[in-house]
Amino acid sequence: MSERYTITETSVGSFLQAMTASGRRVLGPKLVAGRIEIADINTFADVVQNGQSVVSAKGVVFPKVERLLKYRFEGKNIALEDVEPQAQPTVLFGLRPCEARAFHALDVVFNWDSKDKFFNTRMANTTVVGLSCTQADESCFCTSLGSRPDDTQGSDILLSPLKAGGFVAEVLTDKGKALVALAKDTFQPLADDAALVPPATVAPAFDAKALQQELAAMFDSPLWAEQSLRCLGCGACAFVCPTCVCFDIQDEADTKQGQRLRAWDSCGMRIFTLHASGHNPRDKQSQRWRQRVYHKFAYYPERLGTLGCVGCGKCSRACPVDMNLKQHLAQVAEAASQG
Amino acid sequence: MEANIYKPYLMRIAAITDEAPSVRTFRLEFADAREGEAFTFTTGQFGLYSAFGEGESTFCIASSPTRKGYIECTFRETGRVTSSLADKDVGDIIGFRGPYGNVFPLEKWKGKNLVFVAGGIALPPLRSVIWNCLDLRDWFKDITVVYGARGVNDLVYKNELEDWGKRSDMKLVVTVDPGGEKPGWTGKVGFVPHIVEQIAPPATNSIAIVCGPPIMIKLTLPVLAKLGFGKNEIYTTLENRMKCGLGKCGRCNTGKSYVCKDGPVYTLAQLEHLPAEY
Amino acid sequence: MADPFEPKMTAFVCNWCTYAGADLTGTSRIKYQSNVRVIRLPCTGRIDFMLVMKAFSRGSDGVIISGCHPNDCHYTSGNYHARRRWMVFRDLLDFMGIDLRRVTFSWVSAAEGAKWAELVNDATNTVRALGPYKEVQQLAAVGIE
Amino acid sequence: MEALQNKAKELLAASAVKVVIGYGKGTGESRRPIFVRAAERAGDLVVDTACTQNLATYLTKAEVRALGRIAIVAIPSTLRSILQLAAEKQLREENVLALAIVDGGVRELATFDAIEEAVATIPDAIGEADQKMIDKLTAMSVGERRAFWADELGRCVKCYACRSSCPMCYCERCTMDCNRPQWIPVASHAIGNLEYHMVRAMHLAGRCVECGTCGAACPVGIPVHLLTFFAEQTVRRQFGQKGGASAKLDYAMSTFKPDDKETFIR
Repeated sequence: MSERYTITETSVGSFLQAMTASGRRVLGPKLVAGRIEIADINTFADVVQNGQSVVSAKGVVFPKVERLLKYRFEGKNIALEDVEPQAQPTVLFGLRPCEARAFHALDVVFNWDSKDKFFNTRMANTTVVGLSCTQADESCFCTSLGSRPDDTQGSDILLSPLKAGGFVAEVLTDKGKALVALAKDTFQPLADDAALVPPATVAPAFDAKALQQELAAMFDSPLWAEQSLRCLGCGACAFVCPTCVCFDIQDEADTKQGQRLRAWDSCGMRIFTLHASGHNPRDKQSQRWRQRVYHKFAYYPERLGTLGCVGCGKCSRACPVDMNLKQHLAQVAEAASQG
Repeated sequence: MEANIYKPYLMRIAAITDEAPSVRTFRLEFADAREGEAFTFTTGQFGLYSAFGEGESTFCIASSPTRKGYIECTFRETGRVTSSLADKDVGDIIGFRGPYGNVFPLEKWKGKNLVFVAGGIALPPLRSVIWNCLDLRDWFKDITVVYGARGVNDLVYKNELEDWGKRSDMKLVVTVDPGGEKPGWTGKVGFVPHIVEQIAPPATNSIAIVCGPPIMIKLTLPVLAKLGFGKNEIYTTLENRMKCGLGKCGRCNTGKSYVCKDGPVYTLAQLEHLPAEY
Repeated sequence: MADPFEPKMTAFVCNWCTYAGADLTGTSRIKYQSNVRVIRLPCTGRIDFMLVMKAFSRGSDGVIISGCHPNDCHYTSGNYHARRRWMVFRDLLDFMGIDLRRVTFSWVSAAEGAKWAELVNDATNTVRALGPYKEVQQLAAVGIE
Repeated sequence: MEALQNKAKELLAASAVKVVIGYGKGTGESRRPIFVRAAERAGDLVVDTACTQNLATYLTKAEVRALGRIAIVAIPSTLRSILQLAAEKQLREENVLALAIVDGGVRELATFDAIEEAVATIPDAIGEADQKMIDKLTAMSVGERRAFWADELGRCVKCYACRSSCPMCYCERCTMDCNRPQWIPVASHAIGNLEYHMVRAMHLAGRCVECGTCGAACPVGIPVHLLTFFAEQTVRRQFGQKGGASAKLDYAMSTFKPDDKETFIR
């Protein structure tokens, strides 16, 4: 059972200070040169309370480039050196609830079978303080996926703004409790008449459960080619996405030593599946676009029991040619309903 | 300390065999003998082989699990990693992660006739299972191997083909494409599907294992169907680009099936439920 | 006390003129600074512009690029193509914040052994005064977690 | 806008073209590329000041080419792209028709000569803000410039939106995707990003049509277009040649003049 408190905006400042003082790095949505980035939060004023960051916060647990292995060339021999991820205790503060939920979608991939210590170590060191959205935009579609702008899933603490100022703080996990314990007196008991600012209205555009069923019969639909005609095959959508987990592994070395790196990759790019022979199982952009949709909305739920999408809409906003995922999925659902 | 699932075994190249132009076989021994003792795999499985400094590449384990103490792999020099591997000498160290993937269900095949059909560089995955079956010879009834390549030079495992040809407990048919024969060639001349049709292995109580270039597979399957092989009796292996081999990196899937976890061994019946993303 | 800084200089030179010129420097017993590592390529036209960055990111403090004088290219026009390329790339390097004092271009013929010695000495002295090129060398470790 | 819609309708109805590539309504107030393939959909076409993306990128895409003869709604940079693509033998005159947006009206340009004439009358200055930024950068010390780009490129995730949206980045296999050798690191760490953007600028020098679409495409707001603009200006200043000015001009960086003048070779 979660614990609920109220916290004033001023107290949030003290709470942030307590986190920093405990050696934690505090990151959150912050306005930097006109863009919302996941950046260092020093004061409460730094936190942008609505609107999506361009790039998601996934880099905290799944960096865009990370080292998996080091080695040295010693004559004919190789000296392998295991690598431990350097994970600084981190609080993601004021994160959108959709992004908070995204960590689960990463977790199921990194741990469904073998366990990825790089992700796990970073995740164990990360505490998520979510912040309910009171505004949304045309690209948002969390409600189509069975979620809400004030969803608690994935947050260790969820803040929801009060009409009278300040927030309700719902402490959901042990990690959340540990964070609250840093500045226990900044939290007050929840008053009975505390009125919340209503969460953002996000009209559902389709139903993800139904969509999963519908996709089963739509693999050969001409819709994929139709929708992807304007797709440029870049990786902007995947790289800003909080759940996109596909990665590349690359060696970099000189004559003395080398390292094996993991880097973000994208299924939208042609070389993603290209064989050395020149053969490519997903040679056309339409096949790659279809893969992206199926991976998130059919294969994920079927294999891993969760959607590979949280409806944040970052992909749509980042796309240079305005591939709007919500619109496209609504179109798929509509095409399915028309048989 | 949690285990690093991306950390490879270090393997010493114990022997190198030139099989065909740009195709070679490495015999690999564990640099750390204790790791070698603890290592087991089952036929059909594959691994990721590293050329340190260049990266990893995926190929099957081409030796049989019944032969202990080493693994073998056969590869064609094609890309960045395989080119680097091709430059290695005996005694050099490479990396190996595995074994990964599913297996050929030999237990299920007990008491049956086995028909192996392979083309070109696709004999290695079948070589593992052929040797495995030969080492467990009394499990199975007739064993037939049909192997074809473009030309005589392109045949791999030439010495073993000779040995197999001499064995009385199996039937080996080797063929080369028309024009690929050389003076003194005593094998067949003709495309693999035609040869399979010609020798017409009995389909009753039989399993067919087919591995080869897509066009060969495409043309062989109807022949096998005509001979009476059912969709659950025909096996093949898929090979897609992989980075992790662990069901995480997201590129080897064909439809919902991850070749690295659910494959590489599939029956025709299974493949028919998957899109042709291979 | 730490040893005084000795720059690592990388020279990309063409096979036909500058390499022969540098050879002549040696056979003429002209002494010059030993900081330079010479990498021989067939022609200045073959010197990929990115080699400059490769040299820096792998520890060079200065780079020298040298080939045949105009009109003397063994392949007729490789050096003309190279010249055009450097005319653009040099400006771009500067625009992207690479210190051009660390990059020296020159034509050294097979007969100019003395010029090679002077060139290497000048370039090395300049870079020695500038100090190690840590700003770029260290980039190789930035951005990896 | 109506003139364009009518023109598109007429061309499609007469089967003079199979597709009109233009701008349509996008998310919110934005515009997006659309592909109109039937006369009755010509009304989807939009023309206004929000139509700033260079659509010429699509002229070399196999999926788009497969549709048949193309009419493309062209802003000035699109016209230049067509000429540059033609000069690089990537485009045949008979396969493309430009619908140039001029003073709210539409001009049909069916030949490269006609496009060349039209381009010659358009002032080719880059945007004021971009020029100011380039001037500001060139006025900085080299260390300040390094710091500027280290900061900007630090955000690069190598999504290649810049490359993918660029009409001149049409290579089947980009040098970034070649790995024998892996000349430029794949990972988006500091050196990988710096080298990637350096290579791209060099490969665009003398070919860049200065549309700025790469910079606009960057999801993290890196002004990558300043790099190609700068490289293009360098070529123009030194060799008097401009990308996208003509369908017949040789690529400045694949040729030379014996009397090319530089000041730095000893």
